[in-house]
Amino acid sequence: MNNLLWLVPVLPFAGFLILALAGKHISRVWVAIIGAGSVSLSAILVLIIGISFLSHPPATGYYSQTLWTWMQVADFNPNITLFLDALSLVFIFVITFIGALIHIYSAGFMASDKDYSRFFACMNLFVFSMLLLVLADNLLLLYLGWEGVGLCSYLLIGFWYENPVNGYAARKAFIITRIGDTAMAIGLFVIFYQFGTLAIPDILTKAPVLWQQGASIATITALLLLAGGVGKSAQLPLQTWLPDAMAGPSPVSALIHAATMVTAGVYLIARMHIIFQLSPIAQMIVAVIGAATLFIAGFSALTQYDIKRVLAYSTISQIGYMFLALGVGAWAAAIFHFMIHAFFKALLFLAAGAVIEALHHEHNMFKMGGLKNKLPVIFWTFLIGSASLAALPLISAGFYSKDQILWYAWASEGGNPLLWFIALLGAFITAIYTTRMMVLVFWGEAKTEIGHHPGKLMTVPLIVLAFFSLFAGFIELPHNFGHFTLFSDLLHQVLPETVLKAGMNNELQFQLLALLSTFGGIYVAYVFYYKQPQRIEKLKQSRFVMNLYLFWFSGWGFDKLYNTLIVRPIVFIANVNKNDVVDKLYQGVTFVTVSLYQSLSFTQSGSLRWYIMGLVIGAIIILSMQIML
Amino acid sequence: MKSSTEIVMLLAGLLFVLGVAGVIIRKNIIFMLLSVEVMLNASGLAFVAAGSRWAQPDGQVMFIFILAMAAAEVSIGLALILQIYHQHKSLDIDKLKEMKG
Amino acid sequence: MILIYVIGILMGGGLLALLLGQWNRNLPRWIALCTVSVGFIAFVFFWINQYRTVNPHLTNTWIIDYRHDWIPSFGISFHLAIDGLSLLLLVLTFFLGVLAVLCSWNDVKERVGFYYFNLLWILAGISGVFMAMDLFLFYFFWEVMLIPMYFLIGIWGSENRVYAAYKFFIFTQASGLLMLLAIIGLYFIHGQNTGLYTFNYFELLGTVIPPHIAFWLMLGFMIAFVVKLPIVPFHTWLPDAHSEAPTAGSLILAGLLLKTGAYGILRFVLPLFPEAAHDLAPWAMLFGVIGIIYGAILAYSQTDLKRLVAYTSVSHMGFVILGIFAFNELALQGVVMQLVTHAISTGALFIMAGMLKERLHTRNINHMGGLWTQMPQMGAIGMLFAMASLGLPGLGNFIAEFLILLGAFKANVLLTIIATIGLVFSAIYSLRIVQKVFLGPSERSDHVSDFSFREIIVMASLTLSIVWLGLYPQPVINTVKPMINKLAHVFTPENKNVQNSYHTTPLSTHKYLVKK
Amino acid sequence: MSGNDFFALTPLLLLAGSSVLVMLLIAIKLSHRVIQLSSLLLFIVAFSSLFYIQKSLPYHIEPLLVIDGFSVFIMGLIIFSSLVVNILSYIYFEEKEESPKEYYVLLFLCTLGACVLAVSKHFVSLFLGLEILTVGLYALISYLRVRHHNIEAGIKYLVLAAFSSAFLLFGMALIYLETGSMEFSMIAHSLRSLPSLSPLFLTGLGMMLVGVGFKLAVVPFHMWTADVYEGAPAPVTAFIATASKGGVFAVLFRFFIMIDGFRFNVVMLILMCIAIASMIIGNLLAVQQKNVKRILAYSSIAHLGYLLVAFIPGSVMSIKALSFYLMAYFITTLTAFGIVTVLSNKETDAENIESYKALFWQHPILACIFSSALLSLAGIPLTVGFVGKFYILAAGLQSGFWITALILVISSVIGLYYYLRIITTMFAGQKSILPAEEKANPVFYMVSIIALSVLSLLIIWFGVYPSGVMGFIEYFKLK
Repeated sequence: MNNLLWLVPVLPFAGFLILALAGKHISRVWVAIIGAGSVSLSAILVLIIGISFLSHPPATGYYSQTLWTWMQVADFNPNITLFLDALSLVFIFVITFIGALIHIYSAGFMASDKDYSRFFACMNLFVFSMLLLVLADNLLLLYLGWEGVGLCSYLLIGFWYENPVNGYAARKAFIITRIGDTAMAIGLFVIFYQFGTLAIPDILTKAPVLWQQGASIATITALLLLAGGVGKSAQLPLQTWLPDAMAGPSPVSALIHAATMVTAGVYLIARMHIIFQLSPIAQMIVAVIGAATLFIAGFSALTQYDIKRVLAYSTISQIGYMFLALGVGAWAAAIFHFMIHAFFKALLFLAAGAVIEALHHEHNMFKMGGLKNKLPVIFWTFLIGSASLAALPLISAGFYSKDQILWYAWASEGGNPLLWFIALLGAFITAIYTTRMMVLVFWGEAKTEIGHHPGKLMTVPLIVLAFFSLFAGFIELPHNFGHFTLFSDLLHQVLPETVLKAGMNNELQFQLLALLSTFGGIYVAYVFYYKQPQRIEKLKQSRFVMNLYLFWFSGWGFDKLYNTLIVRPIVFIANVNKNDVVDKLYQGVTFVTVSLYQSLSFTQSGSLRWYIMGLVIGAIIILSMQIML
Repeated sequence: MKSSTEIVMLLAGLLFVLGVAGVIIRKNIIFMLLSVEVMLNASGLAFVAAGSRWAQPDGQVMFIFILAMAAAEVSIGLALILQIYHQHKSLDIDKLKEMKG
Repeated sequence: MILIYVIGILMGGGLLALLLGQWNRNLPRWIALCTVSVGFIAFVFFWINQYRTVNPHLTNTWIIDYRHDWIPSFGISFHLAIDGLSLLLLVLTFFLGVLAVLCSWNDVKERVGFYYFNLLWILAGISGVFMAMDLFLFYFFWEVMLIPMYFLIGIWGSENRVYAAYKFFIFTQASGLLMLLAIIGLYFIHGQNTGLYTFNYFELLGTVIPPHIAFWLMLGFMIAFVVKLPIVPFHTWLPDAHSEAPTAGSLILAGLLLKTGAYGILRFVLPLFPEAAHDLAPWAMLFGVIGIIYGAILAYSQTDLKRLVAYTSVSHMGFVILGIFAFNELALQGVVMQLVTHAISTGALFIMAGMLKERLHTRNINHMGGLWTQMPQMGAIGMLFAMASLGLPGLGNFIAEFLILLGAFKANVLLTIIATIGLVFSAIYSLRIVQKVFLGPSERSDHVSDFSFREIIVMASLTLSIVWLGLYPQPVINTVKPMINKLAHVFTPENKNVQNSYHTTPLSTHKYLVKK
Repeated sequence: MSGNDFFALTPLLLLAGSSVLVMLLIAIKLSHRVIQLSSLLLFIVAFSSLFYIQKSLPYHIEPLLVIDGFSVFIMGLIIFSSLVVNILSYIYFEEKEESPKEYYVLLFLCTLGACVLAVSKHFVSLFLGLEILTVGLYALISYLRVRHHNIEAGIKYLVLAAFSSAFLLFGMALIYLETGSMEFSMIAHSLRSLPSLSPLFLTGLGMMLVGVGFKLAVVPFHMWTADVYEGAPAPVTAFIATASKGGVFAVLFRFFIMIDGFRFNVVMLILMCIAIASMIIGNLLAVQQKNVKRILAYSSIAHLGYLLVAFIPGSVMSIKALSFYLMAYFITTLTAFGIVTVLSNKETDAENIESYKALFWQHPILACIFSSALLSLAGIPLTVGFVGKFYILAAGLQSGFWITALILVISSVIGLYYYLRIITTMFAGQKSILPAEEKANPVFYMVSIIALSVLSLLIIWFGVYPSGVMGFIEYFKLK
C-alpha cells in the first residue's frame, strides 16, 4: 500500500484544483463534499498506509517514492520524491486526521460565507503543501511545502479581505516568516556546498562523517535552519505575527496556526536532528529560545481579552515547550507534545470559534460568560481541551506530554535546573490563563445573547477531538507510571533516544511539583477571576502593575521595537526616495546640457561684428597655438 | 631672405592688421567693406613680395586675380548695401540683428 | 534558413500591416497575429525536434549556422546562428510576441497599421539580436529594435510618453554607441594580431588582447548591456519607459528588451573577455546586489502600478547580473531561468496593469482596492503572479532565483546573503500590490468586468508556463546546457591553471579558452 | 592645352558652357519651366560626362589641376547635389520670385566653382574655384532680395567670406614666400628639404586654416552658419550645406595629403581641437533650437566635426571614410532641406518646428522621408548615416584616435535629442480637419517628392547594403 503514498498529497491538491478552477459553478454542498472529502479520503489513506508501514516496516526504516526529477543542473539534482518514515508518518497522520475534522467543522462554520469555495480551495491547498513539507525527501521540496503553507496561511489569514486589518495581519505573517525562510534558504546553500546534495537521508548520513562534533559549520548550519523554524513556529524573536494571524476564520487558526503549520519548525529541527546534535551550542540555543518563548508568551496570554489571542499566545508558549524539548534532546517528547497539542489546541480553537459565532462574532472574553449551560457541548469539549492545555494530571493527555518535557528539561544531558524552573513556571501560568479563560467564558453571568447554536457538522469534530485530547496521552506513559512507550518506540526508529544525566531516578518528585504548579495555577485563577474579581481591579490601580500589564498585553513590546528599529526606517527611506535619487544625476546632466545650450546660444547674437570678433579670436588662438607649440 | 622682401612683408602684415582692426571697429557697412578690401590688397601685396623673392611672376598673377575677385565682391556688396539701406534706412551693421539664437 | 525567413516574415508582415492598415482597421492585427503565430509555431516545433534529437552533452553547441557576405570590405557578414540559449530566447520572443499582439487587440484604436508595423519590427530586431553572430550585425539589430520601440512609447504611450521615449532612446543609444566603439576596437586589435579583419564572432573569440585594453573594451560592451538590463545606477530610464508605454510595449520591454542585455553579457562579454570579466566580477556582483535591494525598496514606495512593477524588474535583473558573474553552471542556468521566468511573470503583471488601466482608467494603486469582489479571476491570477514575483517555490521564478543564489553563494558568500535578504523585500512589495489592488475595501461602486475570453487565453498561457517552469524546468535547462557548460568551463579554477601552461601557444582550437 | 586636356576637363567645360547657354536661353525669354528643365538636362549631361572621362584617369593638367578618381567622385557628388537643388528650386522660386531664371546661371557657376576646388592642386586654382563659388553664393543667398532675412544673411556672408578669404590669401602668400611654389607637390618637395618648419610657414598654414575653417563652418568659425542657413532660400541652403562644403573639404584633404600635413603634430592637434569643439558646440547649440533650418545648420557644424575625426588619421581608411561620409551627408542633407523646401509656402520657409506638427498624419510620405533623413543624420542603423558614422569611427580607431571617437559618440548622443525632437513633433498631435491646400504646380511638386523619395530610398538602401557603394568608392581611390 505504500506506493499509494503519492495520492496522499495529490488528493487535496486535486480538490484545490477543482475548487479553484470550477468553484463558481459548483453548488455549496458539492464544494463542501469535495473540500472535506478530499482531505478525509487522504486521512483514510494515511491510516491504511500507516498500518501497512507499521506492520511491514521497510528494512531501511523509511519508504521513498520518486515521482519525477525536478531539475538537474550540474551536480544539483533535487527530485520530487516523497519520503515516509515514522516521523513523517506521525505528522501526516495529524495533518490529515485533524485536517479532515477541521474541514468537516468548516463546512458548518463557514456555511454562510459567500466565498465558500475559495475557503475550501485554500484549505485544501494548505493541506497539500503541509503534506509536501513533511513528506519531502529533500530540503528543496521541503522548502516548497514550507513556502506553500506560508502562502496558504497568508491567503487564509486575509480571507476576509475587505477589512484592511486582516490584510495587514496576513502580510505581517507572511513577511516575518519569510525572514526566517530566507535564513533557512541560506542554510540550504551551506548544506548544499557542504554535502553536495539536499536530499535529507544523504545529509543525515554524511553529516556525522564530514563534520566534527561541535564544528562551527555545524553550529552555523543549525542556527540558519533554526531561524527558519523560529519564523514558522512563531518563536522568539519572530513570534509577533501569530497573535495577529488570529484575524483569519477560526478553523484556519485551528488548522494552520495551532495544529500543523506552526509546528513545521519543530518538524524541521526534529528532521535535521543530527545536525543539531553535532552542535551543542545550537541545541542549547534551541532550548533557550523555547524556554524564553514559553515564558513570555505565557505572561502575554495572561493579559489578553480576545479569546483567540489568548489561544494564540498559548500556542506560542506550547510550541516553546516543544522547542525546549528539542533543545534538551528530548526528541520524541517534543513530537509527542506536538501531537497532543494538535488535538487539544485544534479543539480549543474550534470550540472558541463556535463560541464566537454563537455570540455574534464577539471576541472579547469579558463580554462572554455564563455559557456553561447554554452551550453544553461546547462547554464540555472546551473544558476537556483546557484541562489538556493546563495539563491536568492523569486524566488529560496534555499532562503526559508536558510532564515528559518538564522531566527532561531537568534530567536530560542538555537540561538544567533553570530551564526546568522556567518550564515549571510556564506550566503554572498556563494553568492560570486557562482557568481564567474558562471562568470568563463559561461561568459568571451571561453578557451577550446567543445567536444560533452550532450544528452537528461542528459538534461532531469537537467531540472526536475531545476524545483524543483526553485519551491520546495513554499511548505514552511515564517510566514510573506504567512505562508504556508505544509512541517513543515508534519514533526512536528515526530519532535518537534521550540521554539522561547520571543518577536521575526521582521522577516522581518532579511529577508532584508539576502537579502542584498546575493546581496552584488553577487556584490562583479561581481566586482572582471567580472568587474575588475585585482584587484584580485593585491590583490594576498600581501604576507598576498597570504598566506591566500593558507591557505583557502588547506582547512584551516586540511589535513596537521592530516598528521603530526596522519597519519605520525602511518605510521612511522608501518614501523619501520615492522619486529615485539616482535619477537626479541624470536630471543634472540634462540641466548642464541645457545651460550650456543657453550660454552658447547667447553667443549667436546675430551681430556681424561679434561674429568677426569670434573669427579673429579663433584665428589668434590657432596662430598662437601654431607658433607656441 | 632679402631685406626688401622682409620690409614689404612687414608692410603687408601691417596693412592686414589695419584691415582687421577696421572691420572690427567700424559700424558702417561701407567702411567694413573698405577694410576688407585693405586686407585683400595686403594679401595681394604679400603675394607680390613673395613672387619677387623667388623671381617668379606667379605672385603678380595672383595679385591680378585678387583684384578681379575684390571687384566682383564689391559690386555685389554694394548692391546688397543699397538693398539694406532701402529696407532699414540705415547702414549701421548693428541694426542687422534679426536672426539670432 | 529558418532564421532568415523568420526575420523576413516579421519585417514583411510589418510592412503589410502598415500598407493594408490604410484601408482596413482590422486587417493589421490579424496580419500581425498570423505572422507572429507562424514564427512561434515554427520555433516551437523546431525546439521540440531539437530537444528530442540532440544530446545535451554535445560539444558543438551550434544548431543552425547561416552566413552570407554583407560588407566584405570590412569583413562583415550577415551571419546568423543559434545555439540553445538563442533558441530558447527566440521561442520566448515569439511567445510574448503573440501575447503582445493579443493584449493590444482592442487597446489600440488609432493608427493601427503603424502600431503593428512597429510591434513586428521590434520583434524582428530582437530576434536578430538573439541570432546575430557578427558583431556589426549584432549592433545593427541592437539599434534596429530601438526606433520602433521609441515610436511605440512616443505615440501610443500615456501622458508623459514623450519624455519617457526620449529617455529610453537616449540611454540605450548612448550606451550602444560606446559598445560600437568597443566593437570596432576589438575588430582592429584582432585584425592587427592576425591580419584577418573580421567582425565574425567566432573569429574574434580567440582574440589576444592586452589586459588593460581588454578591460576598457569590456566596459564598452558592459555599459550597453547593463543599461539595457538595467543595473543601478543606469536604471532610471526603465520606470519611465515601462510606465508610459502601452501594454504591449511594457510587455516587450520587460519581457524581451531587458533580456537582450543579459544575453549580450552571456554571449559576448564573458567569452570575449574572460579575464577582464573575472576582474570585474566582484564589482558587478556588488552592483547586482545593490540593484536587488534598491529596486525593491523603490518598488515598495511607488503608487503607480506600472512603475512599481518596473522597479521590481530592476530588482529581479539584479539577480541576473549577480548570477552571471558568479561564473558557475548553477548560477548561469539560474540566470537563463530568470530571463525566461521574469519575462513571463513581469509580463503578466504588466498585462494585468494594462487591463486594470483599461477598466479603471488609472494606474494609481491608491485608487484601486477591493477588486477581488468583482474580479475574482483576475485577483487569483494577480495573486499567482505576485507570488511568482516574490519567488514562491513551485513557480518558475523560484527555480531561477534559487539556482542563482545557490551558484552565487559559491562565488561570494556575503553578497549572496545580502541578495537573499532581497527576497524578503520582494515579499513586501509583491504583497503590497495584491493588497492595494485586489484586497481591502472596495473603492468603487460601478461595475468592473472580469476577464474576457481573449484575456483568459493570454493569462492562462502565462500561468501554465510559469507553473510548468516551476515544476519541471528541465527542458529549459537541457536546451541551454551545452552553451552554459562551455561558458562555465572557461571560468572553472582548474582550467585557469591549465591555461597557464598554454601561455606560449597563441592559437588554440578551443574557442572559449582564456589566453594571456 | 592639348585635346586631351579638354577631354579631361569636359565636366568643367560643360558646367561653364551651361551657364552661358542658360544665360542665352534667358535672353530669348523662355519660360521658367523651360529654363528649369533645360538646366536639369544640362546637369544630367555634366553628371554623365563624369563617367565618360573615367577611362583617362588620373589626368594632370600642370600645374593647376589634377583629375583623378577622388576628384571625379567629389565632382560627382557636387553635381548631383546641384542637380537635386535644381529640381527642388522650381516650386520654391516659382511662387516667391518674379524673376527666378538667373538663379540657374548662378547655380551653374557655383557648381563650377565647387568642382574646380575638387580638382585643384594649386593655390591659384584653389583661389579661383573658391571665389567663383563664393561670389556666386553671395548672390544666391540674397536672391529673394525683398526678404529682410535674405539680405541680412547675404551681407553677413559676404563680409565674413571676404574677411576669411583675406586670411586664406595671406596664408597662401606666406607659404609661397617660404616655399617658393604654389603647387602642392612642389610645396611638399621644398618642405622635405627644410630641416624644420619655419614659423612663417606655420603662420601661413594657420591663416589658411582660418580661411578654410570659415568655409567649412567649424568651431570657432561657425557663427555665421545658422544665420546664413536661416536667411538663405531653402534650396540655396541645401547647396551651401553640401556642394560648397564638399568642394572645400576635398581641396583641404588633397592639400594635406600632398604636403603630408598629417605629420605636423601641432597642426593635427589644432585640427583635433577644432573637431572636438565643432562636435560638442555644434550639437549643443541645436539642443533647444526651435528653427529647423538653424537646427540643421548647427547639426552641419557637428557633422563637419565628425568628418574631421576621419580626416585626422590621414590613412587610406580615412579617404574611404571621408568619401563615404561625404556621400552620406550629401544625400541626407539634401533630403532634409528638400523637405524644408517642399513644405515652404509663399510667405515663409517651413522653418518653425511647430509647422511640422502632426506632419506624419497629414503627409505621411513627407514625414517618413524627413524621418529617414533625420535618423540618418543621427546615425541610426538602417540608414546611410549609421554606416558613415561607423566608417568614421573605424577610421579614427584604426589609428588609435580614441578621444575624438569618444567625443563623437558622446556628442552624437546630444545630437540625437534634437533630431528626435523634430521627429516627435511630426508624430505629435492629430490629423487636422483642414483640407489640404492646393499646390500651385502639382507636377513639379510630385517630381520633387519623387526625387526626395528616391533620396530617402538611397539613404535606406545604402544603410542596409553599403557594400555596393563601398566598392564604388574603393574604385575611385585617390592616387
